Amino acid sequence: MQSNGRSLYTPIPMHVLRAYYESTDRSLKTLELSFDHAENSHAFFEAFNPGQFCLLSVAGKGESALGVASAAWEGDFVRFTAQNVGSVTSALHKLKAGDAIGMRGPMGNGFPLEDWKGKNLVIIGGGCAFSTLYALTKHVHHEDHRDDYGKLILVYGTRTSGLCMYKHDIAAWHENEDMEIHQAIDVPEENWQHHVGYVPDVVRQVAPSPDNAVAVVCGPPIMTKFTLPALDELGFAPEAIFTSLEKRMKCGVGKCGRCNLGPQYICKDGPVFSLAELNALPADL
Amino acid sequence: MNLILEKQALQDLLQSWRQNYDVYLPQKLERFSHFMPLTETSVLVTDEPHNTRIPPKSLFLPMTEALVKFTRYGGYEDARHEIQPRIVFGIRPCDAQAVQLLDTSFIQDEYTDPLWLERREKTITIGLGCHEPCLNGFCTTVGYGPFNKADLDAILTDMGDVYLVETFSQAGDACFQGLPVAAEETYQEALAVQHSAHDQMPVAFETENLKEKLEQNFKNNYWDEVSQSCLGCGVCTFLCPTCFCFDIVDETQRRERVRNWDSCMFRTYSLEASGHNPRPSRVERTRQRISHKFVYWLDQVNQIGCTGCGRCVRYCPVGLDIRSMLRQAHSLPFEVSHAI
Amino acid sequence: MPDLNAIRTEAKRLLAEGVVDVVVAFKAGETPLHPQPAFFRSADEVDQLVYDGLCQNNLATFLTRVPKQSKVGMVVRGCENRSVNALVVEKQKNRADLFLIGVPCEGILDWQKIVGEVGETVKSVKENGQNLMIETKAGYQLLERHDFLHESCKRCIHPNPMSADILIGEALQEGDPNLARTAVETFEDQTIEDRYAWFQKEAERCIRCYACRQACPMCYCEECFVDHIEPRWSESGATPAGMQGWHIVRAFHQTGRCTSCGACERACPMDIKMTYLTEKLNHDMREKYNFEPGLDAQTQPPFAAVTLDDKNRFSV
Amino acid sequence: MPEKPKIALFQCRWCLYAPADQEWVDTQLPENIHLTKTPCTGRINPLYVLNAVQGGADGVMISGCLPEQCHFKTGNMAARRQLEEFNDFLDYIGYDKQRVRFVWLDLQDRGIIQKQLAAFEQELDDLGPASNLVTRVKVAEGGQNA
Repeated sequence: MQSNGRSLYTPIPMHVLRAYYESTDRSLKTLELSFDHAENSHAFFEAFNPGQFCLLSVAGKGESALGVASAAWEGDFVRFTAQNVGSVTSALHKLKAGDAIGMRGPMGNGFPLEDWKGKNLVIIGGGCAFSTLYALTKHVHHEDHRDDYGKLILVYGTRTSGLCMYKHDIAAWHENEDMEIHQAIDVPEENWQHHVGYVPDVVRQVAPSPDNAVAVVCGPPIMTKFTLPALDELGFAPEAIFTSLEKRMKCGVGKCGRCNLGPQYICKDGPVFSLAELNALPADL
Repeated sequence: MNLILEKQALQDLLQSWRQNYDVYLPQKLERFSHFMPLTETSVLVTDEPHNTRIPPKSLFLPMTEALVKFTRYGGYEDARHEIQPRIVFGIRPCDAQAVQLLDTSFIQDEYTDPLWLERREKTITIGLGCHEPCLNGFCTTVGYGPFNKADLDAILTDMGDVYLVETFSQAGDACFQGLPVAAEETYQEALAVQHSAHDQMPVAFETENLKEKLEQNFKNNYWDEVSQSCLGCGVCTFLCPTCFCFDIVDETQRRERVRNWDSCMFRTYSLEASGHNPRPSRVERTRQRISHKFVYWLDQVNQIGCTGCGRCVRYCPVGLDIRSMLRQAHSLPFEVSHAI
Repeated sequence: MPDLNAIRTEAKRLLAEGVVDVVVAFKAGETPLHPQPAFFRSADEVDQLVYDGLCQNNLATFLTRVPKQSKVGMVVRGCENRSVNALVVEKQKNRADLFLIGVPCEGILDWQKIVGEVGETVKSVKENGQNLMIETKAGYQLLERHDFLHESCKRCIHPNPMSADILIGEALQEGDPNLARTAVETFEDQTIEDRYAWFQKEAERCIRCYACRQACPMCYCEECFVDHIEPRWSESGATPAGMQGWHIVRAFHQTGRCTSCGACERACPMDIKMTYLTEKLNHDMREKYNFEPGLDAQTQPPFAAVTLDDKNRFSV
Repeated sequence: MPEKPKIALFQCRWCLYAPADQEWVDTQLPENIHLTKTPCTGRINPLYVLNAVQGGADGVMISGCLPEQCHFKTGNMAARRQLEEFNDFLDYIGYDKQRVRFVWLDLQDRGIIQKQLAAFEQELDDLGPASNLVTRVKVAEGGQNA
């Protein structure tokens, strides 16, 4: 996972390639990072799998765990979207193209893409947690991989239309006949042509078939909590429902102890768990 | 190999090791003993009826150490640490066992902590068995014992005027080179001392089914009961030889990223940037601490993550006793609802 | 020693009559040396209540940790009563929601001193006036009680609870205020280098477990300055700057608030002496402002009672 | 040439120096003096002072408004109560009392701040560099603290 004789805890040097606000209220910012050294890039993409995360490091502020929001085929860069909540993320928001930054990763297990081959994918996301799902969709949607999977159904809810991320791609996906996309906002807005309501309700409306399908849910805890029963009603088995967890993390490699969920470390053994796995673990979230 | 070491000869032997090694041994500090480097005037503490106050894990995982240095122009490099070959003498079997348990966390193929590994590889551990077991300890209860040999290069048994030295590795042999070999009957006597020490220790609580009981009573108000007088300080975890949690902090003025010991009993331990805390009160934190040792370690490496050193019992400022907590846990019912 | 039965009777009455929801006191621990703080919620649990010289915690610590509305009964000694008062001054609890069972205190025993004297195998400790009768594996030993007190208790000025709702046992003689003064002045008489050497030696043993903070009734901040991230006020680790900074600021935050109970020192797992720090601050508050924390439940501490008259206090 | 003593100067931004003095403080302060402006001396947390001390300041000067002229009525008084006690406390554990200086200034006190600083600097020179409590130095290699 770490390369070039660097310790587990030492970030690799990166530079900001592009930095832009993702939402109209400027609470979300996307950073695209390029590698300073080609060998780091090779090592990264060798290991990378959608659903994994990295620790972005700002010297003097600390590190913050963020899901990777880009697919490997997009090019020699890694994309992250950060919400401005803490001291590290606010420092991340101040970065502009050309600034130096450190990164450790990829970390965690990522989505079990091999197991999902041949199945229909129901991707359900809410808010800024959509970032890894975006990476997943981009990966699956790419022509090299598209034939490996069945139908692709996407449900994406945000509080307002302004908070919707990756608008350009999502607009394109609406035009695409190869996938089914359902976008939702919480409260009605003028000129909004898609669903209005909370994600669990939209899922019930859309009612994806559980036959030969897996559902991936990533969103704020409250959304996940209410979406899981909706999927259960639709007939999805716990083994076919996946979600990505997060907790406070420091080391990212299962050493510092704080992100454990029972015997599993979210950073090392997760962050992606099936509902069946979660049911066997203590409710310590 | 079984050797005989005259107690009078010990000081000279220790000093002779100093030529090639940094030697650490328990020495008196205020009202307790503490692993400190051997100097010409150091006095080994052997008459303490209990362990050093700070566990020897601090020799492998210092309380504070730099991990990363910030270089100019926003770069990062590994912090360098000069680690000399060392001998840790007088480590008690429970603490040695604890270091071995910690290996399972710190040494894991691609996830190996380089600093831990280097310190481990460069350290020879020589144990001192507990012929008079301490009162707060409960090592036999958790499956270890006062002469547990795990992770030791050699162990000493106190037999009055002499120590019987059992060596288990080449490094251990080398340390005691030239000592007379013990006669078979001396060895048998030593074994008798060891067994009698083992037998003196009472069973502090039942461990059979304890894991299942704790697991199934995750939501029981037992946890409220046992944690209500807890202060929420870090004594039990900082003094615990198997607690390894750490925090990573950027020290801006020193231009370093350091790791410090951290404790699951602290509020900030699991507090997230959003303000959400998965373990908001001392109830959940106590549950995490106990469950980690008696449930999660078992799931991970099939060993109890407590070596029964008794430090948390002895130094808890409010007298909370893990032994009685676990006795109480063992009397909890199996929750039937889970079985359906 | 106050009559244990009288304490239990009163605690039972409070719970039975519904005067309070919970009585905070002590119960026997696993060993005779470590009684535990305990919370009694019904009258029939009260038989487990104990009180002796080894009860080393300041129970007022738990006052800010029970639900704010609940009515609390508490067994208090002189220092605990002062802590309660100080907390009432700082509006952490309504005095009307409290019922204090006062016990005059003869000083808290240092279990480590006892163990150091008689060995580990203590089976029972009996207190009899000025004597301690200790039963060990080896037999009985009679000790002078005063020798085994915590240092902060030897200097105690007010052993009697001053505003308890009921006092159990005879009030004791007040302590000599000169002892505390002498302790501070003796320290001050050393050279500045010696003072620093002492401070350094004590502070550098710190492992930053924050037992001192958690044991202190006045340390009830939701977020402590050391936990603050932005800005980070002090070095986080067990480094000289971090350890010294912690001890300086922890003590200084107690200025005019510390009731000299010594719970911080008793909780410390590394035997770090720290009451000499707060003792100095208390000394200054007495000398400069004629103020002692916790003597009543109304007077604001000096730092919170600034007036324009202060202009005469400081030289321009 | 020996180094000049390092001074941490805390100045209340409301305390009105004569314009020429203020300009001097703002722009021409010698390198050995580090200026921190605060909204009021009452805003000076003892932690600021401790930070300066641990960071190696040989002296700390706190400059506030005259009594009864505080923009916030009693901010300067509150600061005096706290910081004077903090000063005594630091002295108790080894940071010489004379290394902390309070200055109360007014618009009419022309040229005073320079004189005060010069005098303070002279005194600090006599005291020699501070070593007690100066702990935040570059960490030694290894940083072991076992």
